[in-house]
Amino acid sequence: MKFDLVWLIPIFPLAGVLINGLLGRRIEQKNKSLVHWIACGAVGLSFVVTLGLFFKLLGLPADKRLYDFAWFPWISSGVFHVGVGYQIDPLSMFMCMFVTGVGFLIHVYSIGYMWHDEGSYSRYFTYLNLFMFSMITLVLADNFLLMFLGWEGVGLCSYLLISYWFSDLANAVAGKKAFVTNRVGDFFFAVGILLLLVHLGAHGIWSLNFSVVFAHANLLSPHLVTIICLLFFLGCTAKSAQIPLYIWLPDAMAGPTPVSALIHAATMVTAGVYFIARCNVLYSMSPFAMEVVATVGALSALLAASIAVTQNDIKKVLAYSTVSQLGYMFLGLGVGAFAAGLFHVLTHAFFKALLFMGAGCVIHGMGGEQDMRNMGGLRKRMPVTFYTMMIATLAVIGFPGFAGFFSKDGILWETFSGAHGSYILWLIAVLTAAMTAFYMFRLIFMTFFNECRASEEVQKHIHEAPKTMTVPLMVLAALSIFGGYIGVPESLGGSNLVERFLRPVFGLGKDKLLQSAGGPGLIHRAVSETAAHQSFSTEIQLMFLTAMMVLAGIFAAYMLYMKKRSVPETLAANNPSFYRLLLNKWYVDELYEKVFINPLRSISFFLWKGIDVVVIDGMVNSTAAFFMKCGSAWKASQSGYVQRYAVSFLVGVFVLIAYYMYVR
Amino acid sequence: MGLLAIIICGGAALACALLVILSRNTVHSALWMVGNCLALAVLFLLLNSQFIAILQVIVYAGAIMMFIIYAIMMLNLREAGEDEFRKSLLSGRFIVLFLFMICLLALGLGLSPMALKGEMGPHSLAKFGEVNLIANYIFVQGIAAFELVSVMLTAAVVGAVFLARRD
Amino acid sequence: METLNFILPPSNYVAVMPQIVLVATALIVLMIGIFKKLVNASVIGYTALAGSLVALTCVFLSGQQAGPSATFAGMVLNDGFSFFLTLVICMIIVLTILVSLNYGRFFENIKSGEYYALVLFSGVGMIFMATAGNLILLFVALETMSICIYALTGFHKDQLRSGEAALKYFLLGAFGSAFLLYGFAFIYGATGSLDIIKIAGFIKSHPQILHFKFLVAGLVLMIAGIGFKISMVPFHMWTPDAYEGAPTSITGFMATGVKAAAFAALIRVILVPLAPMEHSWVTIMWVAAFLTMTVGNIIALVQDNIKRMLAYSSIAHAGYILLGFVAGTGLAQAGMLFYLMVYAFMNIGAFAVVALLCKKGEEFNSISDFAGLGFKYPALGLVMSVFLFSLAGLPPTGGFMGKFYLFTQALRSGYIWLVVAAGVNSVISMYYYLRVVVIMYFKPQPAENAIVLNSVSPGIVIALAAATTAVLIMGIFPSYFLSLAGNSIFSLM
Amino acid sequence: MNDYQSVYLALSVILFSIGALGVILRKDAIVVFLCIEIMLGAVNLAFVVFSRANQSAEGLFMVMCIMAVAGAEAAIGLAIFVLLYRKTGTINIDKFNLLKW
Repeated sequence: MKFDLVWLIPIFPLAGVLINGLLGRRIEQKNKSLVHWIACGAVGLSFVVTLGLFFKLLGLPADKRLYDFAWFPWISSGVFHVGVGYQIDPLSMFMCMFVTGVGFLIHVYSIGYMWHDEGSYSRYFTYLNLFMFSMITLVLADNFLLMFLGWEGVGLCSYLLISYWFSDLANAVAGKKAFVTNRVGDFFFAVGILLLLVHLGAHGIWSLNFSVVFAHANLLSPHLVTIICLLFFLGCTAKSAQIPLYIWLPDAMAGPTPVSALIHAATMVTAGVYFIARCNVLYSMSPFAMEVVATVGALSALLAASIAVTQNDIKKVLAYSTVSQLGYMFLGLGVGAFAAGLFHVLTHAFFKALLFMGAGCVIHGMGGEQDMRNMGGLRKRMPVTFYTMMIATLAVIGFPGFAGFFSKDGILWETFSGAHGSYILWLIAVLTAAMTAFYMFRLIFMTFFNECRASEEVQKHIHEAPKTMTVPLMVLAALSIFGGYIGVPESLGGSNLVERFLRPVFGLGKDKLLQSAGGPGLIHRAVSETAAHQSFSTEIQLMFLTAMMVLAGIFAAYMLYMKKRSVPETLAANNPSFYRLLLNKWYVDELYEKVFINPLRSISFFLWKGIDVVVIDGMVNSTAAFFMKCGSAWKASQSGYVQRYAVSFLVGVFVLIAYYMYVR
Repeated sequence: MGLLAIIICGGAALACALLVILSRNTVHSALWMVGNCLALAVLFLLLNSQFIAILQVIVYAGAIMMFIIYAIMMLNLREAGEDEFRKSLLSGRFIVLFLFMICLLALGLGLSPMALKGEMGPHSLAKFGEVNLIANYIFVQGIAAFELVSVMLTAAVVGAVFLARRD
Repeated sequence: METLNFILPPSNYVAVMPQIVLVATALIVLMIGIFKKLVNASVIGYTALAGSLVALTCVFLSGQQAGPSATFAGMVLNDGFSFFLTLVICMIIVLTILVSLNYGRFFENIKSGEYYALVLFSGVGMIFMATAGNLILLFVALETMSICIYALTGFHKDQLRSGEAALKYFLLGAFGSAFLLYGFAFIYGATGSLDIIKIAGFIKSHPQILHFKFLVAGLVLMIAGIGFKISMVPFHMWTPDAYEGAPTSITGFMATGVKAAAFAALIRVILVPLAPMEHSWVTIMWVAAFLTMTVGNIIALVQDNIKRMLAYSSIAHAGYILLGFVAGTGLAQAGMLFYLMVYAFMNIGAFAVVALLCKKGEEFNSISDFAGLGFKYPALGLVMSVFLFSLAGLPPTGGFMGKFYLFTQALRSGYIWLVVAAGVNSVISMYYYLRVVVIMYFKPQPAENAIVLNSVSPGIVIALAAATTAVLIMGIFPSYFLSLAGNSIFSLM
Repeated sequence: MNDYQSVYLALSVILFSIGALGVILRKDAIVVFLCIEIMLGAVNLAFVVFSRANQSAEGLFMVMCIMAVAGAEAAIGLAIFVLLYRKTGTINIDKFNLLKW
């Protein structure tokens, strides 16, 4: 398989979009199952192609793993050219692998989940395929602009899918919230791209290609790089739900559960992580920006975990957990552990998708119930769901031996020992790990153990999900266990394949890779390779400490939600203000409402009633009226008499000739 | 002598042209037009272009004008109501405009000196306008245009037959 | 008397293959028309379609030839510019025939052999106009095209409007070509040749000729004559009447093919031999561009007849294209060709949609009749919206990119106020284009006013799909087409 | 050599202008068409004059083409007039005023 076939990867989902989008309604009437065959088949083919290219990439020596496939020119305006092109390197293939793989599983799962839904089946799969197309474009693009197209595309699909059941007002509002929040971030992101273009253009580099930009990054002043990095990061906080723009993600759970699994857990929200990893050259030049990334990541992790502790909606808990885990990834990026952060992206995709899909099975089985206080005892009724979710939970809390353990450990260790790390951040991360264990087991205990608290009516209907839903669960469960073993750290006798695979893309490795591909050398102040492995024993001790914290978290959850189930209520009753603070998510939404939204709303109300209606509309309307009058008057010149037309012709000729003969 | 001939023939052409637009009867207009064609033919002869002069008489005066007169007869258009015509003549704004324009053009163009001569003149003045020269041009250099003229005439016939056909 | 012996000039018949094919097809179609009683009527249309497709294929095949060259003793130029325009014109012919195949159900006349033969003959004229290297051929080609179009305009013999349109177009067209000829005569008098390349050489070697009155008068009269065909203000008056009266399939043909050929002739004549006279014609073009787009847009604002509205809008588009002459950069001239191509697709598409609909078995033309169409025929509404968006110059359509290139280049050349005027004009035009979209989607369809579309043939579906795709592709991936246009302009120099 | 070319050209210009004047004054379509023919005649005169001055046959060939075109235009034009006359009984061009504004 040749690398030039990379265009096939995005083309399949696009074909799916076109077929289902244009003819979907007819196909659905004729044969409903054809719709999902097309959609799943498209993503499946993409996955197969990705797999082929991935193994071809593996077959190459590490310093030759860079291929830029320039497909066709897209925009050219003078010296500025942007093409549609795809870049194949370890990072993009790494992302593409799990995006298409997990995406395929979730497509399959969607068949079972959406089959009985009243909405338009083809519309759902069209959006889902469009999302896959955008996401693949995002990760494979070889320039900022094409990536931004994918970036906007995934945002659009997210919006469309959150408000998929748009007849319900709350869903529409949630979609709007996600859209507006993302717009805020995208604005800064776009400003960042423009700054980059303008300032590189000042040096004669009119290009937005990743390799060209990074090779010439040394031309930019350090302050400018910091500003650009921070603007990019602000964009990433919106897409990847970090402080301060995380508020849309929990509300985004209004969409169908497979959507939450695919977009709001496994793939789209990791776009920010991917982007910062892609721009590691720029970030390496700005230690301050790195610190900001790390701090924001750690704080988001802690904040989201603390909120998750009190939530009762099963999907909200998972949503906050996602925010928290994304915080870990940013923490990893911020301390310079790009590979570890991306490894966590991978494992997180497996177990978080699994958790959401499990939750989807539960919700499906309970007839749409999402409140955990009305669940319980589902262990017997839904064994597959229970066991797979249990595995995912152990993975997410970083239980030794499961996928999350290895990836989380990588981040924690780098935070502790890395050049940019600090003990405070490490402490926050470990505390968050304990809280994660607590709230995840709280979820498990409340959902699957004890007696069932649902009404009689609902209880009768509880059933295990169909095969199309459970098979993906099992696949992902296996991945949640074994997926971690590709990145076993060296301190535990592994060889950390992930880090080794990705190393060419990061830091100094990037330099060599570009040179071997014929590009110019990078001249940037790259961070030195992460600090030499001080001592494996320290790492193992820290691992042990973390594991202990996790166990403590599990134990606390066991005590509070299995043994003494009255305690949580008394706790809540004794500390009402604190409990309410957590339950209401630290009042962040309300704060935003007061500080940003209300003033903006009153300003815009004024602009609307005061400026727009009176001044602008008045101007526009009178201008329009003026031109209409002109038109009506002018129309009369078209009198219908052919000789008047001839006169007009003659006058034109006469004026021109007289001007040129006698005036000039 | 030459100038006198030019003035006589040119005056005849101009007079015929004016009479074309001034006569009330359409048939008269057409006949004055024939006169104009003949006067032009004499002018062509004075310019040593015998072949063109012959064509002018045969094709223009002979064929096209007869065709037009035939059409006038067929449509039975002797007397068109020309009241507005008189009125607009009296109002005179067009006349004023046009006399002005004619003066300007005649002064500006007609009486301005000729250009530098073209450098393609091995032929003597006497041979200019002979059928040899023209035929050579038509069938050697102008073959593409000549062929396209045939296409154009075919198209014109097809279109005219379709439009005028009674069905 | 010496005997005549002609040595035919070396002629590259491959270069004129599309024209030969079109003429042959026209003659075959005429023959079939004679035996109308014996064969199915649709055979005529499909023969014409097949012939035009063969011609299109010939264009593609001959397009690979290397380097610009002249054949037929310099009468026919075979360069990138000819290739580009021949391609565009052949596509216009194919689309027109596809539209006509369906439009024939309104009017029996359209099904006749004469109709298709005239369309093909005028196509031959258009192609020769775009490829002519000699003003004689240019004039004969222009007349071939015009005479066919005069007849086609009057093709609805049972409608007085059609005849009236033909009368007006014919009288003004003949009047205009007299001026064009006078212009040619003066250019001939000034430079001693009618061959474009020789004229260019003469002007280059005798720069003092540039201020010579004959040449200036020739330039002005010639711009007036060709400006008549591209409906440049103030030579535009025939446009709305002729467009409205003509059969809708022909209106699309006139609006695109005639304009493309006339612009090709203007570009060839202005930019090759008369480029040194830039200081003279830029002023004309400046004023003409401004007037043309303003007059077209403002009068289009108050139209209720869709064909008439599109006619005025086509005047306005000619104004936008004229900006390319004003800007004068190579990219701007490429932008003109790019715009011509987009314009061909979007305009013929819009007219095809109009030709497709009927009301109580009759053609209708009122914009208000479009009410509710967007929901009754979603695909048709979508397609029409794409064309209208493109005409209005909204992204991501080709119309936007065309305007973008022309406006930015004019700006770069320093014509700020002209570009401001063009921008204001675009905003005005948005109003009347989007009004149609609004009516299609936001006005309910009145019960008694049932617009229907019946007997949709696969041909028209292909035509509409192709035009829509082309408009969108040219909007999203403009570089390929721009570089094609740029190469063709480059080969002209 | 330069025998009275200015006179010929002035004649041609005046003839052309008279033709144009007729086009915008006369209401009878056939006379309007005749006036267009007068204009073409003036153009022919100019071409012959220039052709002789330039000593080239190009202009003469152009004149022939113009004659052919005049013939073709006459055919189409008269067909249109006949068509309209059958419908309305007149070819006064001011009577054809359906299409306007």
